[in-house]
Amino acid sequence: MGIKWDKILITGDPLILGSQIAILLTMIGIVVGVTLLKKWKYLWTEWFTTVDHKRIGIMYIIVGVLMFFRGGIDGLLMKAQTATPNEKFLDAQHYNEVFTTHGVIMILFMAMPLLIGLMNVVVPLQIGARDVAFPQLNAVSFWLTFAGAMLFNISFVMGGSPDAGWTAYFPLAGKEFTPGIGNNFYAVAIQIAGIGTLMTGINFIVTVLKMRAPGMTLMRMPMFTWTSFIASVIIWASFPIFTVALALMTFDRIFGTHFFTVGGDGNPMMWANLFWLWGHPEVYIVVLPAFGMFSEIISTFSRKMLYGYKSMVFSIVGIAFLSMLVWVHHFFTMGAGPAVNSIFSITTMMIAIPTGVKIFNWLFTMRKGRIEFTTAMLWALAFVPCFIIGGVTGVMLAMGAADYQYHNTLFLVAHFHYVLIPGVVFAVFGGLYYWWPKMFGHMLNEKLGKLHFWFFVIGFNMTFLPMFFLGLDGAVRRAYTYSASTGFGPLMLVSAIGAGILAIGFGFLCYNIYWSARYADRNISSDPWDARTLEWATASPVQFYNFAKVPEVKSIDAFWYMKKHNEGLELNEDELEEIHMPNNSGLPFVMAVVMGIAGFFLIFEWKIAALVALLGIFACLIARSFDTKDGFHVHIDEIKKIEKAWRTVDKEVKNHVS
Amino acid sequence: MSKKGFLIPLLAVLPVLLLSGCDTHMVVFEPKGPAARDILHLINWSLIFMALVVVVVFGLFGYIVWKYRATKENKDYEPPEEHGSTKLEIIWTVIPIIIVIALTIPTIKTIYSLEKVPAGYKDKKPITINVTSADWKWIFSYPDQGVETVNYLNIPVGTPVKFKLTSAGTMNSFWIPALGGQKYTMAKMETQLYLVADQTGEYIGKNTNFNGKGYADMEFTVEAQSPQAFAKWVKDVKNKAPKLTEKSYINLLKPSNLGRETFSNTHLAFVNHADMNSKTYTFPELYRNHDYPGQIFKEPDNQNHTMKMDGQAEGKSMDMSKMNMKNMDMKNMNMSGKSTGGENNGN
Amino acid sequence: MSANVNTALPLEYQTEQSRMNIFGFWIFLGAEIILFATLFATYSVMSHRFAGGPTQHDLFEIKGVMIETILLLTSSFTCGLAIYEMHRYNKKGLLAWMVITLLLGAGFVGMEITEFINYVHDGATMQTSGFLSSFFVLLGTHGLHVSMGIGWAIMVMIQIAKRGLTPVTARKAFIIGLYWHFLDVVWIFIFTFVYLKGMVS
Amino acid sequence: MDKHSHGTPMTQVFGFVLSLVLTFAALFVALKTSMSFNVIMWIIGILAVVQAALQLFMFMHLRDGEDSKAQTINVVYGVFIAAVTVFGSIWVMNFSGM
Ligand code: HEA
Ligand code: HEA
Ligand SMILES: [Cu+2]
Repeated sequence: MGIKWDKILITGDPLILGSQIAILLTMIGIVVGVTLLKKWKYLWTEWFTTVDHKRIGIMYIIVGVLMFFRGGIDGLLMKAQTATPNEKFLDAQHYNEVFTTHGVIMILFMAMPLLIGLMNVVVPLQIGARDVAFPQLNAVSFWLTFAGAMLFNISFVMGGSPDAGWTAYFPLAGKEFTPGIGNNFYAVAIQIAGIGTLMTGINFIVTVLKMRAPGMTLMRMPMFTWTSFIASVIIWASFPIFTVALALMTFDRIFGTHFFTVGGDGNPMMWANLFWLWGHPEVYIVVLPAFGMFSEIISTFSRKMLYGYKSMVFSIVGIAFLSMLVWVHHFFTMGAGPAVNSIFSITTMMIAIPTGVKIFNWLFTMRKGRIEFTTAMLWALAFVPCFIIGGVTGVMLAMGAADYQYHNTLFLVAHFHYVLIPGVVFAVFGGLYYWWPKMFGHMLNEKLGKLHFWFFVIGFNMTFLPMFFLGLDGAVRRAYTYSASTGFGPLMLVSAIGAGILAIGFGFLCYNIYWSARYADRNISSDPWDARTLEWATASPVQFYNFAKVPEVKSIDAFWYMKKHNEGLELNEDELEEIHMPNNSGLPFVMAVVMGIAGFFLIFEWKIAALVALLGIFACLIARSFDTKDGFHVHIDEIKKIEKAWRTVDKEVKNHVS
Repeated sequence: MSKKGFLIPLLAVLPVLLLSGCDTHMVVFEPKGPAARDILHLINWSLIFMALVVVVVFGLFGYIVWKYRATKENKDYEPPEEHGSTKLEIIWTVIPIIIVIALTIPTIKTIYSLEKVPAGYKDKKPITINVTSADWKWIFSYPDQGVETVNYLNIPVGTPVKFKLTSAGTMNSFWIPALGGQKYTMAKMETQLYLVADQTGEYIGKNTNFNGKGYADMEFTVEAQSPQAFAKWVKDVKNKAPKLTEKSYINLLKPSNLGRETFSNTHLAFVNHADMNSKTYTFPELYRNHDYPGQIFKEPDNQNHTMKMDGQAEGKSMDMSKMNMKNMDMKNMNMSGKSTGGENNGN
Repeated sequence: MSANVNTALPLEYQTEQSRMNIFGFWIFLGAEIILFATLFATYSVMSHRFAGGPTQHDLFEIKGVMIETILLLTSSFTCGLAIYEMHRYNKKGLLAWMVITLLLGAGFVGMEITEFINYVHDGATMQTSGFLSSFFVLLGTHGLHVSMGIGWAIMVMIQIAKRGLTPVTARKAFIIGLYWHFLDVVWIFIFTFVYLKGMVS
Repeated sequence: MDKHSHGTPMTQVFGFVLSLVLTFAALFVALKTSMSFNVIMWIIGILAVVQAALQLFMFMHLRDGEDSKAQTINVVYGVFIAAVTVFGSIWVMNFSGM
């Protein structure tokens, strides 16, 4: 036992060697760059130690976008490998590692951080709060997610990537069949990020229930807040299960227990069971906040309030409830018996009903509206037809007996990309275009945005639509190659070309971010879209205390009401009070670093060192417990100054929309 | 900004283009047996409703987006504030409920019927075939005939086949799309699947559940023969094929991709992996992919076979890690004849 | 924050932050319920997978289990008394009952560790069988929670001793009390569905 | 008000005695009676649930505080998920269709 230092780095593979060098150079570059620009202090005081929900949200978004790159390149590699029959671009082992990391990264380190990031930025603003309920915990959550993501990513160059699929089914994922340490990365890195996510869930439940501005009853909350809240509830309900499942996996792999092994009377199927008990709710965790974003965007750009608000709330609650009761549909073919399959077919299909209610409500929100085709709105519009295709194929999969023919084929792969990409990625893109001014004080360019949109949407359909037909023709998932005689070649090629177009689309987003950061107009209104909810009632970018005076809420779409009745828009300086804000703290960062180190040791099976590092966590916790700092107060003069700066400037409301 | 209008026709046309672009023979839509045909009926039934949903929603979507788009003319139009409509809400709740019910009933019927001998074949005497999946090959034992094959399957046409599925290690999924749906094979337990081929011909069977490096090549062929041809084949095998010994069987279980093999006895005499208390055969050392050695735990069963047979003490695990599996092309392991896994790992 | 102290409420609920923390802790306990349920589910599914190793009948002895149970039940009671004293602003009483609680808890942990050591001596380790893996991890997780509870309670007691009974320290004591009772609840289920069930059949 | 609304030691003592009684009752039913396994499991299961409820209400004061409703929903839903996890897993892993 013990670490074998000379074996940590993967050797002998040009691709990996290249990345190792690239990573080293990038790190040196960053360190040198930051040092030269004398930005260390700034980074530390303004970002690493921040507890401000908006900054934490932005850091989440940065992580998510970076991970989208990583996962996207994985996707492109796969598409390149399967573009033609008998391709030799990647070997089997490589391909296995690539789709495993692609799945994990896309769901856990791309979708989750992006959604949680936007939740962080927006939810406290939408409910008129100054921060989340537990700002320090929020920072801990972020840094744990970050540590988990980094730990997972170094598997590429150190020790070896996990290669048993994002589902990591046992017995394959056990030491008996995957003896290297690749899957330890899966078990430990996701665990660390998962704990962060669980704490986020709890944090947002409390935030939404306890921090709402006066007058904001539950049934007046904006839809994004509602969906974030319900997503948090699902996190709270499902992540503990995953925590346990991963812990048991860790025990099996590192301590030789027999939970899921073939030997020792383990029960490998129990892993699948626990995994999907978490895994299915997880897909609704990512899709619900996305639904919320679409609701905001659609209602803003149709200039109408959300149609059927109440039924929207009931349907998300219904989806959340059902989401915990359908997990077996991922292994109908395990043979748990016809009764089991029948029940779970029914519960699964029932989810179509509340989802349909949402779809029709969105359509009727647009009806009689005045639909403006901003980029954000385009994403929301493209979502509807694309998601319907994903949704109805989901219902086809839900029919247990039919699933015997679809299961683990490219039909399934097409289904979940058709729900995940319109459901999550389109939403995040839409959300970014929509809330960008709130976060950074300038808009993203609409022209580039539209290029981004068209390339991405067309590329997406071209990539994944063929997969339905390939699946029905018997093409299985996770196969690194196929022979020419199968006849899959042409459609696979179409799909690969589509992925290229998709990548160009994403390239436009990156360029857009760069272009806008440099050239976009800074002189914009705090409410550039003429929007409806409270986050637009304050400055852009938002001042650190969010609201000088907590707004009073009288209706749904509170800010719209304020604008229509001209209430509460002006600031009465006499009513200002001192604002209490939490202190920054370096502890969350330190804790995540220690956790990352402990995780690293555990992954490399150096148990003593991991234990020692873990003691560091306890030290941090004790330090936190004895910490008596109770935040600071913002003086009225300072508030006045900050408020004047953005309220007095005359900005044209719509000078940005092309 | 009317570009939006393109999206819908585009989406509608794309499938048609794709369908005409390739040959439309999709195996799921061309069943060669009653089980697959039952499922196809169900699929076709569901497609009607899915088409309905897609057409209605796309239509509504296109209409609304087009009709209410912002134009120069309606610049001053103030949309009304609507809270919703109970009547409409009821309509779009109830209709999906009806659709779901319409889908549920045949689904459940099919789920139950697939567990049994397909209708119309109940009075025919089924033959039993034990299917064992191993990394990365399929082993078929015909207990009544006393023969065993690897990676190919011969069955008499028009006769129900009772497949008893199990696995020697990883979980796999046994699928012959032309004949019916798939089912998992799992170590130390048994699942069952009834299939019938009602036309002679050769079909592809595969594993759909990912199980490591050799997964993509884990295919087999199924030949549905006339009962006479099948009987003749059995007889030929009994006369000509070699016998499987326990030792060669353990070699067979080692990770490798193989061609076809045939034996005139079955491995069920040594071990039935479906049995909860059967021996476990795992070969962790043969699965190394990267340099970093993880700890491998001793297991009582394993020490008896693998370690001793390979002459590898556990302490020597470091040596194993030197071998570079990455340079080993899986295709090359695809040699027919003897099992190769054991030999291959020296290099 | 210190500004809006509501003295009409019990000490631990007096500040806004305290109410939020206590509520948040309840939510956390909800997550813990699910976490332990998953372990129970695993144990239930694995409880007959012995791999030729020892069974529940071979291992469990009712005497030790009963003592552990009574230790933990009593500690839950004394913990309740500690909080009761806290509500009477009796710092000494609070601390005294807390010490007793922790001693009982330490007794419990000690007995559990001895029990485990005995099992291991009998050749029943975590690596023996699916049943024992799930048994050790379920009980180990609970035992770890109790141990961490002890450590955490000591920290809180030091703070109370140093800073006296303030809304903040009272809230911390109250939360640790909730945690302690919760662990007792979990033990009731372990007692019933692991030990008693194992000894019945 | 806090002194009295929070339970006198009498409720604590009462709860303690009750929990001991329930524990010993379960012990007796499990080991000293000869009912069928299922009946015994039902009885001791119910006893465990009663005792858990007792702890929740008498010791943990689930219904205290300004968020008592949310707290109760939280625990009830948690118990529901727990039940789904436990019984669902047992049912599914039973492979009873075989
Ligand atoms: C965001 C993610 C997301 C979402 C929202 C969904 C939504 C749904 N999914 Fe999907 N699913 C995944 C992500 C997602 N899924 C992933 C990642 C996998 C694979 C994981 C893996 O194996 O790696 C998967 C796999 C998967 C399977 C397993 C298949 C298999 O392994 O063989 C099944 C089976 O039932 C299924 C069903 C459904 C259903 C019924 C819905 C429903 O919620 C869809 C509901 C929506 C609609 C139906 C459209 C709108 C409704 C109307 C317009 C009303 C009228 C319609 C009708 C009455 C039909 N999904
Ligand atoms: C939110 C989740 C999500 C998202 C967004 C995606 C996005 C994509 N996915 Fe997928 N995918 C999954 C989740 C997701 N995926 C999951 C869970 C699995 C299952 C894994 C498993 O089986 O275990 C899977 C599996 C999966 C497979 C199946 C592998 C197999 O079974 O054989 C494939 C194959 O084509 C694929 C492709 C893609 C592509 C092309 C994209 C594209 O949309 C990606 C778009 C992004 C980019 C293209 C990045 C852009 C990059 C640049 C602009 C840089 C350009 C620079 C260079 C080219 C150098 N994914
Ligand atoms: Cu699912």
